[in-house]
Formats: sequence, C-alpha cells, structure tokens
Amino acid sequence: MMPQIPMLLAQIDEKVRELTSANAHDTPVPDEAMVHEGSYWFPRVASSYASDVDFLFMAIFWISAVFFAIIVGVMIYFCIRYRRIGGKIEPQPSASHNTTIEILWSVLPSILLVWIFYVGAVGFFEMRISPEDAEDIQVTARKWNWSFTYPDGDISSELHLVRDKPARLVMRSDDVLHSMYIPAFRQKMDVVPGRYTYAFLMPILDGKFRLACTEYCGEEHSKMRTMCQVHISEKDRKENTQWITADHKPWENGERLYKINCSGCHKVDGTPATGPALNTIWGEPENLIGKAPRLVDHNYVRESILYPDRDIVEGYGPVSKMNSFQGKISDKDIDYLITYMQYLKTGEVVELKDENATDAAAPPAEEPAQAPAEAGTGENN
Amino acid sequence: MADHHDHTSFAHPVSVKLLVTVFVALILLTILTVVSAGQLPRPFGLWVAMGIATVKAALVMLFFMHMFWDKPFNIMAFMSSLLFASLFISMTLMDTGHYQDTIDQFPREPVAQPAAPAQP
Amino acid sequence: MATADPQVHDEHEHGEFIAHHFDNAEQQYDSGKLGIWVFLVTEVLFFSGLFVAYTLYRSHHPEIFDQAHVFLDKWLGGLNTVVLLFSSLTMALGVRYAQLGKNKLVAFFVLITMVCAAVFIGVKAIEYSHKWDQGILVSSAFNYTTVHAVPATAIGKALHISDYLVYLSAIPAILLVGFLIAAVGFTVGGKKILGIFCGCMAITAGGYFLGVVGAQVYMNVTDGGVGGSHASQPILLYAQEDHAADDQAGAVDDHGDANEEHSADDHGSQASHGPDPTKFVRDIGIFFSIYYCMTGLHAFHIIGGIIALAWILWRSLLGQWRSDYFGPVDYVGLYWHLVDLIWIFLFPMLYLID
Amino acid sequence: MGTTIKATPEIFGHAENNFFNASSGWKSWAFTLDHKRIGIMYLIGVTTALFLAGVFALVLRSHLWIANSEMLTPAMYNQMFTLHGAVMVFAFIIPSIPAALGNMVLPMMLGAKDVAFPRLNLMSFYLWVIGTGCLLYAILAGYGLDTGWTFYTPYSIETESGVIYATAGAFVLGFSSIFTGINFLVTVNTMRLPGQGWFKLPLFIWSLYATAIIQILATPVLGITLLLLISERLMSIGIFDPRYGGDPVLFQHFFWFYSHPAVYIMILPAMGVISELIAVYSQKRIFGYSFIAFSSVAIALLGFLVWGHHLFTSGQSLVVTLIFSAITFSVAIPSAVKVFNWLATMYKGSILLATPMCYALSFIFLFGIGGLTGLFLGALSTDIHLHDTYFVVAHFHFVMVGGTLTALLGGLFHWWPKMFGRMYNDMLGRVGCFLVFTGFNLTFFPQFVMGSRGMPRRYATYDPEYQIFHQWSTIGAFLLGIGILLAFAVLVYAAFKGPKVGGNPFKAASLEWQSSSPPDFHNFLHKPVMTDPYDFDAMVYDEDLDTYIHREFADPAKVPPRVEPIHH
Repeated sequence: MMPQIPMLLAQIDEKVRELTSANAHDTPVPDEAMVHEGSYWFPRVASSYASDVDFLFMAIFWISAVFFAIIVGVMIYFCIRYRRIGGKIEPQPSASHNTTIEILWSVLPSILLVWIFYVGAVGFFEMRISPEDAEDIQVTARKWNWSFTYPDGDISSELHLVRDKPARLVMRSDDVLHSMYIPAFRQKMDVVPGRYTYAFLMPILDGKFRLACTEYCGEEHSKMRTMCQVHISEKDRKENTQWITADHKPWENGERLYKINCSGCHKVDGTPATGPALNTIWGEPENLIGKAPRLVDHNYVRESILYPDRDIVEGYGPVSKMNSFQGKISDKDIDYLITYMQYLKTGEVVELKDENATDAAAPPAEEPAQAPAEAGTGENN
Repeated sequence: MADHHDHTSFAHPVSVKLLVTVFVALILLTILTVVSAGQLPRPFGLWVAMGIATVKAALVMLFFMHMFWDKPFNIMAFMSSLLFASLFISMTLMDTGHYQDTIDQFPREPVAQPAAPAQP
Repeated sequence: MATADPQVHDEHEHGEFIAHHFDNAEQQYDSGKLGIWVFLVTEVLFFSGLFVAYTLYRSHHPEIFDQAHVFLDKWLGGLNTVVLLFSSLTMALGVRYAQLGKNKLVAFFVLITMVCAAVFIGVKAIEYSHKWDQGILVSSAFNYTTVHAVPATAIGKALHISDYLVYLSAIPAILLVGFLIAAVGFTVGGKKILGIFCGCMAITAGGYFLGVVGAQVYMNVTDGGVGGSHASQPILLYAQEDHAADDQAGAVDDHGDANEEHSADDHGSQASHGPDPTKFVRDIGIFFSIYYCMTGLHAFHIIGGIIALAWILWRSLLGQWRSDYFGPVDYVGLYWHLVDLIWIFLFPMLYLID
Repeated sequence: MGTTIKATPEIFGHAENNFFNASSGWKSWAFTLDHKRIGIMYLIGVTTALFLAGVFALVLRSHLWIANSEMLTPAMYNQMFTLHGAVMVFAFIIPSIPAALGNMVLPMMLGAKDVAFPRLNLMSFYLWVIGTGCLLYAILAGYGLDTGWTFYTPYSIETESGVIYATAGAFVLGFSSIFTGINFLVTVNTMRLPGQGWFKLPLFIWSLYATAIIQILATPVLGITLLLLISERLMSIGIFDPRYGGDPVLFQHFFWFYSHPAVYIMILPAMGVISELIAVYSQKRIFGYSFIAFSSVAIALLGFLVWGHHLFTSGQSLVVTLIFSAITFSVAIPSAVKVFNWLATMYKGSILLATPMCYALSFIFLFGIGGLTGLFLGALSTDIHLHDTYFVVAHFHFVMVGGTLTALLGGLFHWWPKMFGRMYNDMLGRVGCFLVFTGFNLTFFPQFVMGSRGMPRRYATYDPEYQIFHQWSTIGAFLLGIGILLAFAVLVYAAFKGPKVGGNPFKAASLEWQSSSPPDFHNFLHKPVMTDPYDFDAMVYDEDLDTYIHREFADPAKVPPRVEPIHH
C-alpha cells in the first residue's frame, strides 16, 4: 500500500503546482526557483550533507515499512484465520510464554537501532562541526526578520552564500527564540537570546532556497521567512550584498535597511500589521495613546526608532511591541530610512544634505552593529 | 469496637533517649559546620559542608523518620526521588557546562533599571 | 481517618477510625504511610528544580556566590537550623507518644513544634525585611544601597523597625489577637477544648514575634549582623576603610543612601561594613533569585506544616490517638522532618559558602 | 457444564440497585467519595475538554485550508493552536485513561472497595476542574494564550497574553495528576485481594502503576518549572530570562524533564488497555505476561532519560545530544516488545471483531506508525531536518491520538456495559471506529510528507506548495471529528437506552467482571474469587443471567451469602 500513495500524491502535487503557480503573487516570497523541485519526500539536495540525511531517512523508512508490513500483515492474517465463527469461543491451545522468542525479537531490532543511531550520529557531527576554513556569517534574528552580516561588513536580509564555500553561521537573537531552517540544506539550528549558536552550511548547488524560522516566536512567526541564495562565485555574491554605496540613491539604501530591520512588523502597502504601515504616515499627524497628536517628522521617526515606548500610535498599544534600536542603528541609517519614507509618500527623491557631517556626528553608533563580528574571539562585557 | 489494639505490630515507639541523643549529635554537627565554614581550602569546604549535611540528613531520616525500622519498599520509594533528582541535576549540569562559553562570550546589553523596586 | 461519608454505614464491623474500604487498622496505616512517603518523593522532586538551578549557577558562576553570600547572616541561619532541629526532635517525641496513646503529651510536643516553626518564620521575616530594606532583591530588581534608613541615635537604632517587617507581621499579629480573643471567648463560653486549642494557636502566633524580636535585637545589637561576615570577609568588593577617601568619593560610595539627611558621624559608624556596589560581579542578583525561591518555597512549606500540625493538635486535644491509630501524627511528622531535611541542605548551600 | 446455575442477578447480572441509585441528590455526586462516581465525573470532564480542544483543532484545520488564509488573524491562530495543545495535553490526555477509566476499573480489578484515599481522589477531580477553569479563563477573560503549550521562555515572559492564568492552571492540573498517581500507587501496593500477587494483576494495572510512578516522579518538576516561570513573569528573577543572565535552554531542560515522561503518562495506560482488549477479544492468555509488565516499568524509567531529544536543535551540547539520542533508541525496544506480544496473543485465539477489538487493532496500526516514525526523530541527522516541522506534529498525533484516544475509546466500549449495565450498538460502534481510523490517517499521514518537505509547524500561513496536503488533512480532521462524535453518541445512547446486560458479557476474567453491572456501591456483593485475569476457561456461561460467571459460583452451594448490605 505504501508505494501507491506516494505516486498518487505526487500526481496530485503536480496538479496543485500548476494551480497554485497562478496565484503565486500572493505568497510572501514569490520565486519560481524556490518551488519544490525535489523528490517526493524531500526538497532539493543543496548541501554536502543533505544526501546523507536523505539516505538515512530512506533507510529508516524502508526498515520501518518492512516491520510495519509484517506487523499489520500478521495482524490481518490472524484476524481472518482465527476469527470467531458463529459466536463459538474456541481458542486453540498454544504457549503463552516463550523466552527465546521474546529475547530474539528484543535483540534483533536493537541491532538495527544501533546502526541507525550510528549513522545518524555520524551525519550529525558532519552537520554541526564547521571546518576551520569556513567563513563566519553573523546572523541576527529578531521578530520577525533576519539580517546577515558578511565578513566584509555587508549586510543583507537574505542569506547569500557561495557554492562550495563552507560557511559558519554565528547566530544571535535580539528578542526570543528563533530557529534557522533551510530545508534544502536539511540544516536547522535554534537562535537563542543571550548566547551564540552556530550552524554549518556547505552549499553544493546554486539557486534560491527557502529559509524559515521554525521555533515559534510570536504573532508573525509564519512570516519570518526569507531566502538563501547560493551564488556561483564570490563576485556574484558581492554584487548582491554590497549595497550602501554612493551609487545608490539614499532611499534605495533606506529600502534595504527597511527590509532588514523593519519589514517584520511594518508594511509599505498601506495595511496595518504589528506596527503602522510606513508608506502613508510621513508628514501626517498621528493619534497617540494618551497624548496629543503628533506630526510624523524627522524627530518623531528618530525617537520612535530609538525609544519606541514613548509615543505609541493609537491602535498599536497599550504598550509598544517594538524593541529599541538604540545602539543598533546609526544616525545615518535613520536618515536613509526617513528618505525612504519620504519617497514612499511623495515619490520625491531626497538627497542627504551633509553626509559627512551626519557621519561624523555619530561614528560610534555604528560600532555595536559590528560587535558580533569579534564576538567569536571572546569579547566580554 | 475493634479488637486490634492488643497486637499492634505496626507501632514502633522510639525511646526518648535515642531521640535526644540524635538531637545532640545534630546540634554538634551544626556547630561543626558553622565553625568550619570558610576555614578550609577551596574545594574541601564545600565537600565537608555537604558531607556534614548528608550525615545530618541521614540521622534525621534513620531515627526521626523511623526509616531504620520502616518497610524496605517505603525506603526504596523515597530513595528513588534522590536518584531521579540527581539524574536531573547531572544531565542538565553536564549540558549547560558545555555551552556556557557561548553565554559568557555574548555581549549582553544592560537592561534598563526596573521601573519600581519590588514590593514584598 | 474517620469517615464523614453519609453513604457509609458499616462502622459496626470496623473500629470507628477505620475507613470503610480498609480491612483493618494496619492496612490503613500502611496505606497512609506509603502515601506520605510517596508524597515526600514529589516534594523532593519539586525542590529538585531549585537545586538544579542552584547547582548550575554555582558551578558556572562561582564568583556570584562568593560575593553574594556575604549578605546572608550565618548566625541567624544557624539559629534557624537549631530551631528546626529542635522542632524535629519534639515532633519525633510527639509521634512517640501518639504511638503510646498519650494524647496530652502529643499535644504538648506538637505545640512546641508549632512554636518553633513560628520562631523560624519570625527570624526569616527579619532576614527578608532587612534585605528588602537594602534593595537586595531578585535579579532584575537588585538595587543594593549599603545604608538602610536607620535613625542616627542609639535608641532610635534599637527601636528601628523596617516597614517591610510591619507588613510581614500584620497577619501573625491579626492571628495572635484573634486567637487570644477566641481562646478567652471559648473558655468563658464553656467550650474548653476549643479554648485550649485557640490558646495554643495564639501561643504559636506569639512564637513568630519571639523570633522577630530575638532576631531584631540581634540585628540592632550587632549593627546589621556579624554572621554574614560583613566585617570578617576581607574581599575586594568591600569599601575601603579609609573614610577620607569615602568622603571624596561622595555619592558613589557605599553611603549612596536615599536619605540625604544623614549626618557625618552616621557615615563613620557604618562605613566599615557594607560591600561596595561598584565592585559587584555581573548578575549578582541571580544568587538572590535562587535564595528567595529556595527559602521562600521552604517557608511556604513551613506555613503549610503549621496548618497540618494545628490539625494534629486539635485531634490530640480531642484525644483521638491510640496505639493502633496514630497514622496522621506519623504522616505529618514525616512531612515535618522532610521540611527540616531540606533546610539542613539549604543552610550550608546558601549561608556557608566559603 | 450441564449444571444449572443459580447465581442471582443482583450479584452477577444486571443490578437494579447499583452505585447510580445508592444515593441521590446533587450532593451525593458533588461530595461523593466513590471511585466509580468520581470516574464518571472525570469522564464527563475530560470528554468536554476533548470536544472543546477538538473544536479548536477544527478551527485550525479550517484556517489552514488555503495557504494565505485570512480566516483567523495570525494572533488568533497562535492562540488557537496553543489552547488546542494545552487543553488536549493537560486537561484531556493526561487524565483521560488513568483518571476516568482507571478510577472506574482499578479498585475493582484489585477486588477492593475503593482507592486508598477516596478524599484525595475527589480533591484530584476538583483540582482538575479548577485547573481547567484557569486554562479556559485565559480565553474567557480576553487574555488568550499564545505561547504554545510548551511555554518556552523568553517568549512566555514577554508576551502579553494570559500566561500566568494558564500556567497556574497547568500547575493545578499537575497536582491533580500527582494525587491520582499517589492514590493508584498506594492502592495497588496495599489493597490487593489476598492471594493476588504482583504477577496475577491485570496488565492494565501494571501500566497504571508505571504511569503512577511517572506522575509522582516527573510532575512535581513541572510544578516547580511553572512556578519559576510565574516568578519570572511577575518579578523577572532571571533564571530563565536571558536579559538578566538566565538561560532559556535551561527552561527547556526543566520543561522536558517533566514533559517527556508525560508522554508516557499518556501512552502507557493506553498500552495497558490494549493488553486487556487483545486478550479478552481473542480469548487467549496474554502472551509474554512478564515481558509486557516489565516493559511498562522499563518504559516508565527509561522515559526519564531521554528528555534531551526535544533539544537536539535547541543549542544543547553535542555530547549530551549524543547521549540522549542513544538512550532514546532504547525506549523503542520495550514498545516493540509489547506490539509483538499482542500479535502473539492473537495467535490461535478466537478473535471477535467487536468494537473494542476494532479499536485495539487500530491502535496497533496507528501506534505502529507513530512509534516507527519516532525512529526518524531519534536519529540525529534526520531529526535536524525534521525537528519542529509537520513531521513531528504527525508523529506525536499518531501516538497521542492514534494511540491514546483510540485506546480510550476502545476501553470505554469495553467497560461501558460494566459501568452502565447496558450494551451499545456494536455495528454503529464499528462504523465509528472505521471513521475514526480513516479520518485520522487522512488527517495526519499527509503531514509526514509536508514535514519532510520542510513545512514548519505553528505556521498561520504557508507556501502554496503544501496546500494540497493541508486540504487532505483538513478533510480528514472533519471525518475524524464525525467519527469521534458518532462513537460518543453510540455510547451515550447505550448508557440510557441500550439493552440491559449482565455482569460479564465478554467472558473477561479480571476481577471487575465478577460484580454486577452496574456494580454495587461497594463494588462487590460477595468476596470476589481470586482468579488469574487471563484464565478465560475459568468463566462459564450462565443461561439465566445471560452472562459469564466464575465457575466457582456455578455450583449454587458455593455462592457466598451477601456480606455487604446495600441500603439501610
């Protein structure tokens, strides 16, 4: 019975794929390459250890299938063979105890179990222990988005890797438990606040893969999904990750900052989420809880980012759900974000007036954002 | 009325003398542990203190709690709690010990001062 | 246990103290005994969580325990240990006389046990209120200020009572007065046993104040306690003895007190003891989180024990124990010894860290 | 067998005077100390909890019909799955078989008049009521609860939902469970019939005994964990709160030190029920009695050594992970031994596919899948992939629902005639069983595939790729719901309107079947004869009573006189 169900389901699956691709624009991460292209049971094999995991999975599957078939087969056979006919209770005598057979059916499966344990443990160490030459990528998880900081200082909201280049994720959480899960890599590791956790990634296939949070983290847990893109070369990746540059318009930098830091709670399509939408509020008065309405201007945005619990917009209370970004974001970044909000509202492209002055005004503020980079070497305050 | 009180095999009154002796021993051990606190080099102080506590606990259990005369099953039941508690402690200790450095290395930001000092 | 079920009417076959579903007194006693042992197992495992927390933080952060334990007064802790051990002795004697069917002696020893329990709580109340005064609180609220608001004069010091102590003592005071009135009322009204019982309860409530007064006198006489080795532990974290340096340091020194009106000589009298908050290790408050959880939960068990003992006392006054029916005394006794056992471990773990 | 048997209906048949009408008035129920009445009150309680949590489940499944459903807001979805989990685990599954069926049956299986501590028993029930009330208060008062039933810190410290009410509820429910455990353990130890040695106990007793051990040893740790969590929320004591140097993974250790053994609190009694059912409906002595008995105890004890397998991806250290994985596999053996022994019991039996037996066979099928998929999660490398995906959801539902709920239903159908003295409609019972079985498989089998393909659990919205699986699952859930409703409808109808039935309609041999149906207030009107619980030959058919009685009573001269009066 087992083999048919997969085939049947696979056909149905195909059909659904056709159907669902039509409304794919509804999905948070609409990307064709991410649609399931693996086998019946698995997503694609995209990491060095994924095929080992799949092997063990299928091995256990077939061992279990055989045992299960025997158990159910015997059960059904007995039910037919020894069924009670005509209400006559006539059990035939047979032994009610046999130590040899008990020991046999205890010990024989144990041998298989030991093998499963051994293979699983070997695969586990392969997945958990990073090689010396792995590059460290700093991962920060927060409600409800991810940011990835690369060795050269670039930051992105999606994970960018280079094919065949091992990476070690050094993960930290700003708030609650999260878990970094890339199904195509078969890799998963919780991100625990108050400490670092590590995950080893060894991509062997280029393309885009899902990255999801699998540890329940609150309201928008299911939206805490992003992508892992594997590039074929370092250069290729650099083009995707390097971004806050003079070439870009300030609002473009603001947009990327928004995606990394704010998109978990604030939408830009006008719909309210955990926080107010950011595309409509610039320059408008906002009703505050227990206070007079206030105009959304430079000061207010800045204050909201650094001290979110001061002025809370009506409907998003009673207390702020936002964590303070104090020490996590530079003044210049706030300016970029403001230009982005202005751009969304008015479509006007605002240039930052005195970039150097802003820069000089808050050089230390950049520091904490980089702190995780040195953390592996034992920074301790 | 019942006719049981002639052959009460399950009452084991312990003599006053024994109880008082145990009490005196307990007090002496208490004095010993207080006095010895801070007098011994590093790891031994803890061991001696816990050793004395264990001896005291044993005295209380054996004589005050009548374990000396109790049914083996009751003793086994109670001792199993210690076994499982130590299992809990040892496995957890072993695990947290291994990842403690990832906590110690973590640059934790100080939390804002609590809003108000806690009331009792 | 005497049955109150109206559905049961088969007492002509049993002793009146044997519940209907037991065959005989011994079966009933054995069941209860196993039941209480198993209950003690759950108690041990209940506490085990706190022992886990203690063991982990102590082994991973010994520096926290090294520093923080000096705030605990080992003489007060030791006093409480002796009080509890003594109560265990009287409890064991109570069980002995219950087994011999001597109800008056049972009542006497159970009363002493209850008084000891109340003394223990009283001493704890002093310890707690003293710490709360100083801002020695759980991890998040830990906000130590060295000098508590003590009046400057010697008499004022001797009479000084913490606000927290007043809050903590409210319920025992109400109980004391209430039971006294009830005792007199019942005695006058001719209900002698109830009168005696309420009198005993009033004595127990009085035991609390005995503990409070004793510990408060100790605190005042020793100027905040000696056993905590505030003075005897020459660890780095202590403020330097140099008063001149203190005065220069101004507000950040160990006199950073909320009460600004402190006179200079008051400074002098307090300067030699009191750790310097600026020298605390990180997360020192975790010790007190564990301390409050452990001792707080233990204190709740003591209070629960007092209630159980009161029930035993009442039944002793009614004269219900006999050589084939003393189970409840034995069970409560076992519970009481367990509470004592836990304290035997808590004392060196929290107070006697070297 | 030609002798005429003159046993009276009052003793062995359908008794008109029984514990239902031994006394009347609401007080006779509210303050009853009778284990049978408490069992029935428990049964009504846990069934209510089951239906309530079942409705939550159906709401969840309806929401998940399409990928980006807006039927519920994400916040509401989170509250739904949390309450579904919390109510199902704490208020339904844990007390279901021990407290409802066990209360009913355990003292009678020992030939006792009641459990050792009847008042503790009643208190346990009221604690259940209070605890469940606290859990539900979290919803009714508008607080909600959105932490997941696991209450993981630091989210449970931060969230604004009613964590304190819910944890207080779970705390109280924990004590309810502890009291049941203490009661059963002591009852089995001290109140057995003279001559009833440990190896003459029915295997249901062994499994309840093993369950009681876990309830006693593990549940207090839940108590302290929740107490610390409440303190953490009220005062930030910093033991689990990373902001103050606490360790969230430590909370998981605390929580799973209880909650993994709790899994065996849920499944062990179910295994005990199945052992009884298989033996009775095959009319065969149970095969490998001592192996089944000791495997219960082995599972209970090994269950304490494997909690770390919930922490494989949580940041637990590698060494400890390895140890826990190794021990986890060892639990597979006693479970497998039980399944093999059940099959061997059926060998050469006289198998009657009555409703209880259908449930027992469903149990073997579903628990087989649930147990075998545990291997995927016990093996380390596959667990990394499958952890916190729908694979896990499917796995534990196969064990908890496919195992425990199926066994509960099977047990209810088996003991229902004993409890109410009336027979159910067997055909409708089997239809219900078929619906439960089919609906269940349809609900949860697709979830294995989803999970393995990378669908995380606790997601309010998901990738459209998984939609088809979710839709199958939703259809199955409603089918399962209908099946359970039908099963209970058959039972409730039978309790009031079913044909009257004698004391032992199924030719079962354990002691509770030596009483009348429904039993007398004092359980037995005669001293029950100590008999081997699997010696079915000892039971002979009585034509007058249309039921089976012990052969010792077949001779009228040997029927003992009534020793316990019913009324005064």
